[in-house]
Amino acid sequence: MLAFLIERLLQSAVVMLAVALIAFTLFNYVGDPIENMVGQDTTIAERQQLRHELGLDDSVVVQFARFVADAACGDFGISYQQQRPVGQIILERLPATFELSFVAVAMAIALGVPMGIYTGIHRHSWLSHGLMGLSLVGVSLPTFLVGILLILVFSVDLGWLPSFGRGTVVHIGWWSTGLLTLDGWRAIIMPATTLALFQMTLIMRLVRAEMTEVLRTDYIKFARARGLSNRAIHFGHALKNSLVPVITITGLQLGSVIAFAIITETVFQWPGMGLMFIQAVSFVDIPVMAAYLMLVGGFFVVVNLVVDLLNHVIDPRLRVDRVRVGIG
Amino acid sequence: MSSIRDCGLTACGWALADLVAPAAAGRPGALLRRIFDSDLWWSFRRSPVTVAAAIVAFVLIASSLLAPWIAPHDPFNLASLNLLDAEHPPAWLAGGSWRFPLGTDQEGRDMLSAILYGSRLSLLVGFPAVLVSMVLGVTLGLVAGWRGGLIDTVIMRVADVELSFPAILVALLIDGVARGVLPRGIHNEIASYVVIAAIALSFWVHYARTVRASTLVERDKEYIQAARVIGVRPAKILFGHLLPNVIGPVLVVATINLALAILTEATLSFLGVGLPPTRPSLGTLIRNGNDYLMSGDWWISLFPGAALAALILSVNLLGDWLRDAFNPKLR
Amino acid sequence: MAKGAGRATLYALFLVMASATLGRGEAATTFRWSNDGDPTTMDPDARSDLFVTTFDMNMYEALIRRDRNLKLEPSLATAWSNINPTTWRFTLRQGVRFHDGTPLTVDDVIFSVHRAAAPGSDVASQLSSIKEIKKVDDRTVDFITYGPAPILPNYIVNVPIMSKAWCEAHHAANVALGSNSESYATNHENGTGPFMLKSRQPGIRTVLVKNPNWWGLKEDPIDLDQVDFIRIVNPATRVAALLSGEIDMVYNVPPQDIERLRHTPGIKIWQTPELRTIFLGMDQARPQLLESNVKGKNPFKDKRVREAFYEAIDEDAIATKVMRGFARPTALMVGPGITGYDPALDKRYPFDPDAAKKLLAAAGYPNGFEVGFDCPNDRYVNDEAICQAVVVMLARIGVKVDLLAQTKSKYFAKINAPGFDTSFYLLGWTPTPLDALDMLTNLAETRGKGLHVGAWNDGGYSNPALDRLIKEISVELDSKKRNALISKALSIVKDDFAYIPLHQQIVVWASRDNVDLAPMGDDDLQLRYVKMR
Amino acid sequence: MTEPLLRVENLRVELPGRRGVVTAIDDVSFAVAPGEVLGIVGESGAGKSLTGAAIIGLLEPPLHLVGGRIAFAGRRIDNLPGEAMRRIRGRQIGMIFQDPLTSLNPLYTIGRQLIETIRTHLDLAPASARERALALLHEVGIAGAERRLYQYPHQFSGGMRQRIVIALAIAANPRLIIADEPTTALDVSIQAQIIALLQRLSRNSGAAVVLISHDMGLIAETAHRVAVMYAGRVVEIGPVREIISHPRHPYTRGLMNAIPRIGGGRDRLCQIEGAMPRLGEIPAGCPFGPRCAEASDACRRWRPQLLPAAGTDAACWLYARMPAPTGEVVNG
Repeated sequence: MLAFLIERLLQSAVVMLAVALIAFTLFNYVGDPIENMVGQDTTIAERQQLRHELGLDDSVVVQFARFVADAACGDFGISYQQQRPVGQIILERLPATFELSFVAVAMAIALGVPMGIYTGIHRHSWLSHGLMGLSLVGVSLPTFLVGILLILVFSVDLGWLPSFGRGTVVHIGWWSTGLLTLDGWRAIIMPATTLALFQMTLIMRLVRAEMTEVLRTDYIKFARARGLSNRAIHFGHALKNSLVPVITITGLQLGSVIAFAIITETVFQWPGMGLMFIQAVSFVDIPVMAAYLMLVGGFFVVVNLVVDLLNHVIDPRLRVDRVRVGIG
Repeated sequence: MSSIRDCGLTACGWALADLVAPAAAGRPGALLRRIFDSDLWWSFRRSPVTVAAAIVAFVLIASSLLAPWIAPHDPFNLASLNLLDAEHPPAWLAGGSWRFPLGTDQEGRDMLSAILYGSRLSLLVGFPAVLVSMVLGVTLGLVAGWRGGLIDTVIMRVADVELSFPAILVALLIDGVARGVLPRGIHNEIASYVVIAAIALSFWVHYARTVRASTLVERDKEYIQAARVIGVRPAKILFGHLLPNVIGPVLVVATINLALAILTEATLSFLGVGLPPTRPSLGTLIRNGNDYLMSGDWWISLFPGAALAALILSVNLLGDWLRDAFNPKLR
Repeated sequence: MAKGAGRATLYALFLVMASATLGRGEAATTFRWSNDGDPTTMDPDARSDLFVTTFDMNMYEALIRRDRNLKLEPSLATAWSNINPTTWRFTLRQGVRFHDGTPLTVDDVIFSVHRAAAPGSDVASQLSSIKEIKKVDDRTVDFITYGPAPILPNYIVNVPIMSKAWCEAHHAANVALGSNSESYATNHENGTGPFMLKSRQPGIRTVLVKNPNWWGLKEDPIDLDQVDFIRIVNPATRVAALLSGEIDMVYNVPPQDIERLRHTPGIKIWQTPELRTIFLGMDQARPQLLESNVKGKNPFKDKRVREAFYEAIDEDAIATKVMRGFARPTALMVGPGITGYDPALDKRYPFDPDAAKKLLAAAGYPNGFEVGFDCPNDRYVNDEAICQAVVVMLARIGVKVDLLAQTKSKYFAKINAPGFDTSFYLLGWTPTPLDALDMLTNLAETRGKGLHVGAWNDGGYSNPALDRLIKEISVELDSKKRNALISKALSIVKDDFAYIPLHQQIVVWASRDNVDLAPMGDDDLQLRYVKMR
Repeated sequence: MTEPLLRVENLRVELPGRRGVVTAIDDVSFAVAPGEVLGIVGESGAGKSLTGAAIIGLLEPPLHLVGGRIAFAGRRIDNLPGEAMRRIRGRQIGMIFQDPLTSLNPLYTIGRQLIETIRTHLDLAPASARERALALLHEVGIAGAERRLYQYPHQFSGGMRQRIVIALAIAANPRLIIADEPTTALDVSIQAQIIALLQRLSRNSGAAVVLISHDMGLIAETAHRVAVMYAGRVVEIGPVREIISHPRHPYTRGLMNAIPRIGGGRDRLCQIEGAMPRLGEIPAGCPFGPRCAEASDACRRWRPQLLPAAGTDAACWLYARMPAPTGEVVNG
């Protein structure tokens, strides 16, 4: 198993390098940062001088090499927009996005799995059809529309929840958390719900699809013949067998959580990395964008690794196969 | 158990063959009778929800594809727009007029026609994007799961790289290249292909990962080894025997990705890399309308939103029925 | 983790939680305001756009400042005069202290001017007319200019005075723009202004507090104890925050929501014409347009085509429908409040599509032609909507316009120097010194080597007679004669259809009804004027 | 005759399908005494497995019980509410399925599945449940139970897995075991061991066994009494000796002749022409009529009941001493 881990970590390094290279070739299509860094009165000569100073007129390969060399020793350069070290900005914004995504995914699983099980077991009950229909509405409305509607109802009309921001935040070392204050929880409810809606629907439908198939298998029939309780059969035997594809897709969907986080954070002004990235794209803040993509690339490799490991933990057959076939 | 799965293909193969065979024999009348007599139609008729979904989907898709003929106005013909009729409320509200049954948007486009034209654009981008990403993703997933070893590693690591680029950035890249290479005029024509490519390139990964996971499990099942033993070509095994047994979750992801594709197109259009602003798609209508929610012009955003919701709802419900109907194990 | 340790950390977390929720008591009067842009730097010389300038100039001050009617009034300098054509003498106010307590001296003034003129500083280009600055005594300082500089005070308004000792101590002697080390001045300040920086979360929230020993407290008693600036990018969320009472004022109000806000109880709308003029430009330099189906010649070189485009655009419809009444149609490239603006000339040529069609036919384009149109979609108020309206109007006279709306960084990179890669474009211009000369040199003068000369003349308009007139204006000291020359220049630009001016936006702020503000033409929110009941 | 452990009377199970309702099990009756092994034999599709499923109450919708009574140890169990029936399953009636490869949950160790079943029915602490599990494994002949308790099903051979299935089925000492084709998926040598195991367990615990199989040879060696089913009905039932040596019902006779005998002639095996009718197309009168050489007019018109036929009961007019009941046509 250790060899497998080392192998995957090496691969993740390659992935992050590939991400950085593609990101850099991308940046000269996104626009020219100099425009945003200087006012309308700065002369052309000054702009050229600034471009030279930032090394933007070097070839892409040179810029990439410089970036990787610096990144290797933890220096992600200075943000063009905020004139501050990128590393520092990311450390400030990481906890916000992490907490939002964590609460959203937890909410999606906590609601999605039971609903998936229920609709899987009682396929034709009216409640199942209701749940299936309702969940679809959540998916088909765009995130930004759902967000705004929630704000309209709960902030403007009812005034229960704050319409933006993260509420009071408690600093523990460099990590800032909103989960320790009531105000923080009030602020996270709406963004997390908006983010969770899409995931919940997907998880529910997947669990339903898998559950329906698993409930038809012989070992479930035999379990029933042995007089095991419904609860043991549904939540024990059946659920565990449905989990393999669900875990793969949920792990995968963490990606779309990050993609949707960009939109959700913009709508709720959530000070996370998504908001930072969108502003960096419109400002063409190359160091910030490059650092973000590298981080997300690394994050995905870790998520995929965890998903593969989870699958092995859950499905012993994979474990044995791994030894025999040496799966990459 | 394995025997049941083995006939997975034959069952749905049978259903299809059952439908097609007589037509091939040159008796179309028989085909119709065959259809209405087959098991599929029977299971279709039995669930009212699916029938309703099918009707809604048919009406929406048909009306959007026939938009040029049935829409009261042509929202893409800029000369016909008159700025002074901007932001009319729906006809039944005060200040509304029946010339614009669902009101007009901020540029004077009639909402009803804009929704019809817009959903046509969204469908012409959404469906192909999902199809391309599904075909690409499933194929690579099967190959990765089946061969294992180096190929599997390469495909999965390419997937990781792909995953870390949100669709927005992929579109920026493709758009930038397209804009650089192609002269200005042509760019607008291929704008929709750029968007389809961008969405497909960032969605195939979903299918690839799912199919790979399932393939790993199915690969050692007896019905696959049986097929191998009797010398069936690997491609036939993959697509003939293995695919039907992993298609369940893929269909779930596909129907939901349709919604995602349409919304991603809207985000790309906003960033100026999607479809040209003068020809708004359904997603773009919703996004533009979004800024007007606060100003009381709720219809600019809500009507297209409702249209999109109905479309996705019906397509997904149909998807559910189709998956259950074609899955012999559930019959 | 041993059992005991687990329980200990739990208690610790609990205590932290309790204290966090309690410690939120409100300060005396707090003014919470929001905008989509963020004050990216506290370094007044490094600022790059109008909003950052406004924000920083509540902490820093210049020798001269503008009052609520945009008139120049004494600030750190009590008096100033043009003792000879090339020398301006300023007398320094006494007893002024920086926020860290150190007194303000003439050396600080000289240091600040040199810092502002150094490369990397955004203000440098405005001080190009200064040859040198000399200390006369502890109270007075002389600015020597290359030639007569009638509007130097207008530029001095933008030169923030910093503490020489403080800057050198924190090695922020020059602006850190572009260097790869973070400058201390970016997130800290030591100005003389009415407000001091308390805390800063870049891109999220910046908090200022009242400067108790500000020199100007007598004339302008400060009503606010703390000012919370909270950034909210999404327009709908920003308006929602105002409606739900979480913030007291919105600086950049989306025009489509103004009607509803006006009629919402508890909300007040403030408006005043802004100094930025929105206009359309045309490429008149290239022999053949980059993005058009007309080959072998450039239609925009023909005055009749430019006039046809001008008369095809119904600016009133744009002002009422697109800008919802929050725009002042204009015939000139500068608006009221700018020195040299001449109301007599401010009559637009009539909107007449038929005449436009005839002009196009006369110019040899009976059924119009195709042309590319560049537009930003997130720079000016409703910029993309204006462009789409223009596209629709031009389509009616047969001109097929291919609109490319992009985010501002891509847009400016395309149309500005050095490439000027555009045929037809929309742009906005605010003359920083609030004087028409600034517009004429940057936009109307033929592109040349000198600083500013036609720097933003993306269309490449060139009129030798106008160039000579502009040179005269820049050295004319008598303001009456100078204004007459400016009017002549403005009428040349107008009648030659060098540009198609559209409108000046109207600055609109929205606030709770218990707030009192002083909206200013240059969109400058001076917190000293803000009162809360 | 002691009170029968299991009494099934006029069992009727229907399947609503597209073309109307189909009768899957039609008027089946039989009884099983404690400790007795009743074989149920017949072609596949004759309703053997359905009968087993009906007894233990595991008919999968849309199949459902329409008529008849099932009594277990004197108490009716066909109309029990779900929860009560659940308590009987595994505790009173154990069931063994055909394919060991898929009868065990692939993701749980066999130990966990055993202990779970034991603790569901017997009020045992985990430790003693584990002892019982080890004892069960030993009893069904799995060596090194201590080590193998925490292995996964895919780490066992087909034969071993069937032994585990049996261990699971008898975990709570049920008084009746329904074995639905327990050896079909196994090769012959393992079959013999499994059957011997079943017989030993039944003898030791006094549990009755309902052995469902299409393998006449197997039934002949194992069962005390045999019921022959055809098209959802019992056509003949009686002691195994009688059924084997001189079968009464023509169908049973055909079945017996179809079994190759060691030392029998080399010529072709004799075959029963035609095929069993599908459930939807059962002819009027005797279902075997069309394939029966001795079919008479009565056979084609009236459906025969199980009538005593010297040693066994057979549903065939050949053995009806009295004239066929007048006029009344009972159609399946």
